[in-house]
Amino acid sequence: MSPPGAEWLPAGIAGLVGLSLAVAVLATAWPRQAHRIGLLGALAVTAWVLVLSAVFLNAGPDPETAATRVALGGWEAPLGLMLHLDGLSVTLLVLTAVVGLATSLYSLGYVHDRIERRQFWPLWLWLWAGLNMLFLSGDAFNLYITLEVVSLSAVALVAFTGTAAAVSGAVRYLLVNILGSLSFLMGVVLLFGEHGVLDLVLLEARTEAGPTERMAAVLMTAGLMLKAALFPLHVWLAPAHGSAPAPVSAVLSGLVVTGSFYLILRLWLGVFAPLATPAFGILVGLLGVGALVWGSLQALRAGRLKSIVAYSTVAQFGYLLVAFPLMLVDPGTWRVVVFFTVVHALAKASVFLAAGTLQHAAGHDRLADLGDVLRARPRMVFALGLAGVSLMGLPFTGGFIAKYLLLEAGLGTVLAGSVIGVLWVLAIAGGGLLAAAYVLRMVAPSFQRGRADAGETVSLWMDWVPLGLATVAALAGLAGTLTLNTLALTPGAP
Amino acid sequence: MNGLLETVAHTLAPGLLYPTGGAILFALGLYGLIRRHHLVLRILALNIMGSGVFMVLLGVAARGEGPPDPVAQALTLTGIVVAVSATAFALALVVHLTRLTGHAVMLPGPPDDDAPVEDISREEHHADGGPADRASSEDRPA
Amino acid sequence: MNGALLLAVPLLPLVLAVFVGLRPGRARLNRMVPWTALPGLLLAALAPTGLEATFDSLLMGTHLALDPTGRAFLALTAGLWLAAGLFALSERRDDPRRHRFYVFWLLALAGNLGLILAQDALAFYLFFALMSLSAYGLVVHSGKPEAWRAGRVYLILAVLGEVLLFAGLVLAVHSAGQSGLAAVAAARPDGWALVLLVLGLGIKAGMLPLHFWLPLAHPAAPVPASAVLSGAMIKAGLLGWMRLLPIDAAGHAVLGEMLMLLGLAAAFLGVLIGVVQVRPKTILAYSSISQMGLMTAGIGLALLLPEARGGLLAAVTLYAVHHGLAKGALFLTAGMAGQWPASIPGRALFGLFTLLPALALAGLPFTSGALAKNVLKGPLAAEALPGWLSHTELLLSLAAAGTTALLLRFLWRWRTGLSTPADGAPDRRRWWAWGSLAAMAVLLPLGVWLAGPDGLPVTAGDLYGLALLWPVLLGLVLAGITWRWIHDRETPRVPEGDLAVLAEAAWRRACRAERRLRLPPPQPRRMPARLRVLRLQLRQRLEDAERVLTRWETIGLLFSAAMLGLYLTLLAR
Amino acid sequence: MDGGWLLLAILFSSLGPGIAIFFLPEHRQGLRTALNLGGAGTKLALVGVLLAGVLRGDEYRFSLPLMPGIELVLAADALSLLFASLSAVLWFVTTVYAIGYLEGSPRRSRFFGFFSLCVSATVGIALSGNLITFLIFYEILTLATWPLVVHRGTPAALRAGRLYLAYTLTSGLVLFTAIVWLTLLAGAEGFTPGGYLDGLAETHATTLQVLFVLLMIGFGVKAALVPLHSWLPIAMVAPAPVSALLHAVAVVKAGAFGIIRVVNDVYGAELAIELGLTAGLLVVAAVTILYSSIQALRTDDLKQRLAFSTVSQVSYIILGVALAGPLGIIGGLVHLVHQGITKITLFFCAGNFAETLGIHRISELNGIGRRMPLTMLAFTLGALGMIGLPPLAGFVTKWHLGLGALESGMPWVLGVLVLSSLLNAAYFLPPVIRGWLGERREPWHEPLQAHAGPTRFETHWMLLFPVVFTAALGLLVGLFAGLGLSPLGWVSLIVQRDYSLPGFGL
Repeated sequence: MSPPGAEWLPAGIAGLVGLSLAVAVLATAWPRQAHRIGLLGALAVTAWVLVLSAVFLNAGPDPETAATRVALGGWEAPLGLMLHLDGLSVTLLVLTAVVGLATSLYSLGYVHDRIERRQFWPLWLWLWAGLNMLFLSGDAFNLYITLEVVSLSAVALVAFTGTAAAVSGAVRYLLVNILGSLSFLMGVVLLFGEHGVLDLVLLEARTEAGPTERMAAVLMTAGLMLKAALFPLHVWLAPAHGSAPAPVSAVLSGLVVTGSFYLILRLWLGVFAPLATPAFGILVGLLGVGALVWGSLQALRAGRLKSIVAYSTVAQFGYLLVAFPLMLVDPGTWRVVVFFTVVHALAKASVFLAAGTLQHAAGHDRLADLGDVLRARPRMVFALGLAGVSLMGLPFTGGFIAKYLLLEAGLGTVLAGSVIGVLWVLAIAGGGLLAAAYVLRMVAPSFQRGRADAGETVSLWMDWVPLGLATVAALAGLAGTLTLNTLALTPGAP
Repeated sequence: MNGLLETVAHTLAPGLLYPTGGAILFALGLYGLIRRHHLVLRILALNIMGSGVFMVLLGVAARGEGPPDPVAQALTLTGIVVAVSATAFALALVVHLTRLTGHAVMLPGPPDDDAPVEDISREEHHADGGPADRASSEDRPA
Repeated sequence: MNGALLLAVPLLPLVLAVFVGLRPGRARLNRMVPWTALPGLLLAALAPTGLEATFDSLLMGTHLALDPTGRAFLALTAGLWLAAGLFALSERRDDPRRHRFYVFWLLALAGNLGLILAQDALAFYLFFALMSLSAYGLVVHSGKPEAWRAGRVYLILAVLGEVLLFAGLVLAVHSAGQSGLAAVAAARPDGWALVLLVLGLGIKAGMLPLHFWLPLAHPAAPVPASAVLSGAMIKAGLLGWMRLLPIDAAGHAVLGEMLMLLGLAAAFLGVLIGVVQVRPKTILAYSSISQMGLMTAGIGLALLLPEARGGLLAAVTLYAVHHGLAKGALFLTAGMAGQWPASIPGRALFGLFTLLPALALAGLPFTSGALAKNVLKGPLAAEALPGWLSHTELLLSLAAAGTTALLLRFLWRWRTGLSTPADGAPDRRRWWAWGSLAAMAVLLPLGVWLAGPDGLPVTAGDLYGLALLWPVLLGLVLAGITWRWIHDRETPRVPEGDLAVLAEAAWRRACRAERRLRLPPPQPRRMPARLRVLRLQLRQRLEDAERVLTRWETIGLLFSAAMLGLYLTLLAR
Repeated sequence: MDGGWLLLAILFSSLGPGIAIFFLPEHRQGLRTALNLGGAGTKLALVGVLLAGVLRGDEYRFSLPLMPGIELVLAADALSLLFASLSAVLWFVTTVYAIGYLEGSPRRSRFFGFFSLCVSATVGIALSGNLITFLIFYEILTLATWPLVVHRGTPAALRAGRLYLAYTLTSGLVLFTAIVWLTLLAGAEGFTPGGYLDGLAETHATTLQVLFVLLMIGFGVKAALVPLHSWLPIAMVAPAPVSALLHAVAVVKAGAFGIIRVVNDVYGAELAIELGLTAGLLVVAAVTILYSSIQALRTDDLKQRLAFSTVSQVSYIILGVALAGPLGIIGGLVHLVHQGITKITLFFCAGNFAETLGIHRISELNGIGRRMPLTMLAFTLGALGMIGLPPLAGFVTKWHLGLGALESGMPWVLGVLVLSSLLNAAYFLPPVIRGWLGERREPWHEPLQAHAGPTRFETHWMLLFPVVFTAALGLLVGLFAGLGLSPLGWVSLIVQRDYSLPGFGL
């Protein structure tokens, strides 16, 4: 007997997809009203997601049957497209909603020009809809489609300022993305050829460690690594995120990259789980260490505020890779990884928004000449600092909890007798110091002596949203238990 | 020429022909994407990769006796649609970029972030890596 | 009688010190300064024996009491401070910074009175420290270079004494298990504890070889300050010994012999070095060293002859009182040099007051000195001490002869500085203070003889006795010889503060060595230039590397490499 | 749980105002002052209530689940109250002082915001009931202090800040790792007198030793143990109230308190002795005491000399803890309070000299006693207290440390005490002597008069009151150490209550 509200879940899921698509379509149809539609839509979608997750948590009883699956148009798998809702997707949906809402509010202030508005809102709403579908779809090919939707709208958003740098960044972003999607698609095709089904659950049931699976795993993983800007395939990220308008960078670093990583995680938790070998874990872990070091060093080198933040994304994703070998030892670690991505997304988005405000006020984001504005805008510095603390993984933020759990897992492997575990522990611990170093770079100028000049006036939204989001990121620490318990409601995953 | 192809086709089992061909196309496309500097060529390279994937997919559809698998064909069609739209979008971007910078090559990568974006002349010979740039110079629009 | 009075005695000067400090230059306050010693005197005179009080909340429990020894020392200390204070009032009359002098004066006074009443280690240490450190202010008051030098030496030795005493007390209290002085002494401190206590207190008592602050501090300090320093404060070390050393039925032969040795050595060396000094107050300082040597020897005797310890301790006490008063009077004498009266009777009185304390110290019959020496030698006649100690009595007499010579030397040097005051009017206050102290030279023995305090068998015979005469005569002869022998000159043959000179030389050499090491001062330093250049180069390298990664060739290569690597690792089972 | 709210209230009594102050516009001075003093006062009152409650024997505990199996625990035992009340009292004073000190200087909202944050973190440290909670507040303290260190914004200040972060963050990381490791081994236990690791003693002896070293490194940086002390003297560029906060109320104390907690409430003195950990700690503390005293002798800069003296004085606390006998622990714990009171006095005085007469070097102090008698008197009391002369606070400590050393059978520690007292005298007496007895020829130049105008007292009353207050406090806690409510009395109570273990009879 399912608890009250459970019967509403399927409708809720389908409704969410429908709603987000509808908003996007409407905004595209009436660009004149795009921002109003966008705002209302953002509120509606957020509310919907929150209600949905509440119902889910209330209904989701034991991890085995927690997932709710909806067949679109009544076509069951293998023919039909399945929507798939479980703890993992709920968590990411909520994350998307929070960041999305914040970004929308911020954009109200940031995108003021009428023309820009018409271009921005539809694209952004498409992106959001794509993300929602990505997290909901339980079908390999469908995942490819949603990935494409997300990347195309993201690319468009990157290019939308229209400067040479932006467009060029967008082109590189696009080409890399298509490359990634194609190799992902190739993998999908191979799997389909082997088993004749696309539905992840069915695939998971059928896969065993065969050559084709291995080939598919390699193709899909590599493609997704490219899309998730995992070291050393990260080079497209800095120019794209650096030259995109602030809200877009926020969404890209916060959500889009996370989306790709979500897919990697999803696949390796389910379909490819039997393929994993210790050597594989170590390789990924080493890539992670490389990401941590390289990204941080580049962040310490970069001269522009937004590129620093972009590189810090590269570095932070290193943690996720480092967590892979830990997952092989203690499968439960994957929940920590997801929690980490959530916290990171929140923090990173707020940093980007703050950076956007500063850039808008100063007219540029060259760190060297940013001191005056930083001094005049303590609120932004505070947001930068607060989110930065979360990135460093210091208390009392979500970052700290995530770091704690990661470190716990790492030490667990060491105590379990793995020698290379020491490396993972060192990386997890030391990454915080590097993060501290580049966060300090961003914040320190505001403490230097010198004249303060607020620069361009910015709207109220731009002034307060970053701080608000940063606060959320900081307080996410309190949601640690809740998140982990929600994630526990994921069938199949350990 | 045709004869040769047919002999190849007959010698190779159909089950193996399509995957192999697809893989080859995929690899070729990747190579083109890497080596070519004119953006249009790169987009074409990507399309070649795409058709490689679809070729494999069709091979899957054609596998076994009887009528081909409708699902696979449906997937192929969808995939093509997506690919076409992506290509169109990419081309639009390239056109825009060419309007802005006067040539259809990419600006250099991240490390330019201290340099003003407008003057790409300084970075130009860096663009996508030194000497290769010379190769790309002749396929710029005159 | 309420025990709280005991607390009031040291408290009164403290309170006044605060007021004088906060309201400098209030004539009325200044006039009260000497009289803060009066309660001590009254207490010594009137308080019933066994008066005591315990204050648990003060420090870690404070115990004050008045015992016979304490009574004698209290009387001496309070009286001397009172007289010297009165002297100071007029002597400091036109000193612009006199209130500063008075503050330190009052603090030292409080300490000196308190340590006599203190019956537990903490309180004793507290008042002892208060006295020693405040006395520094008196030593350097004049602000002359020689005063600073003397002050430095004094302070270093005082602080050293403090910490040694502290360590000794900690050890002793730990082994005793409680902090009462009586209990500590009863637990017979030994080993390190004993050494530390002897040294820590010995510095104050001018014990060889830690005596050398005296000949520097006394001449540097203002006259009344030297009077109390030499008369009362150095007795604190003595009192400490009497309270803390294991002077009981068992005795302590080793320590006793050691103290005898040091004491007698001090007695003679003090004379020898003192004789060749030129400045009156320096000569007096050396005389103090030699006299303290005699008292040290007395303590040693008490340790060697346990059964006679009662009499000996009483004798040492008596000697301390006698010496304190006489020496105080002599220092005031040095301060009276500018008061040479014009009138004949005045001059007679002046001469009398000058000679009395001197003769007393020399031990002329019917003076306090005679009584003290006799009482001290009392037990010796009976006892036969082992080894060289059997000649103790003779040695004591010889020391007395030396003292005579030394004092004659003092008077000789002092007389040259005599002058009549500008206005010719005698300074009454100085005369009273001086005279009363000088008079004690004959009044004290009378008092003791009439109302002999308990534990002090005084017979009339102790007041005279020809045994005392020959040392004095010998001293006169010696003085004559030295007169012939010393061709007087303005710089002493042995520099003032003999050992201090060596110590200072050593210190200077150490400082020079330290400077030669050229250790960097602990300052924050900037990152060295080389590192900064290196950092810039690293930045450039990183930039180039990232540019290489950005090439499409690299991307494709890495992409394929990634696929290959993944595949291989997946194969590795 | 009912008592838990009191703990939260104590925490928020400074956190709330602090956050409010951040968003105050610069010119709302009145409101800011009101918030500051209000917060400080409230905290003081609440701590008083808590004190009474704990004396009554009530249980106060607040816990909040952070992660599965990991809780944020606030609890009030006698020891935590010792630290809490110390920081509460001193914070009140420091706030008054800071208001006076920063009068008319820019960016005060930022300053006081972080200032309050610091103190909230400190109180959190005091009240934290397990290692993880401790770590959380400890790191918050690190972050909240940095803006204060660099407040002046000069290149030197920023350099000092960078160094400070480099040291503290690294050590924080070591601490973090160690704590996670310990928690993996022993579970997330709360602090328990006598420690909770006895079970692991024979199985994991080596691991425990390694962990102890890691923990000591973690805390040692803030506690400024040689050779981890370099940041402290350099952090002197900060304004005087901050130095006071760093040295007396918050940072250094947090480190020392952490060491106390680890030795007594995590490992337990007996286990620590058994594993031979206290001996090592003892040696490190002794070296620190002597080395930093010598360094202090070699600087002419007043504040820097004070900084080095802090380094050596804080090690007294650790020395006492490492002696691991009741008397030693009493000495260490009571010095936690005494050093705080004394050192804050000294820093206030140094600040007054700098603010009022622009004097920073000891060689310039000649004759200042006549210009600023009260401040100089306070300085004298503080200096003598540091040397350890009765009846001042420092003496009580030294006396107990000495007895404790003998009690634990380590007489050489007494030698260390003697040496360090000599050194203390050597570097603290000269400024005192110059101040009172030195002669100054040229007239004073008075920056304060320049911007604040003439004052009735020797300096601004908000600068004068705290100095006099803390100096008097330093005198009283020593003089009336015998009282039950004195720090000594309270500490003895703690030791009786918490550490009366077998073989530990008082």
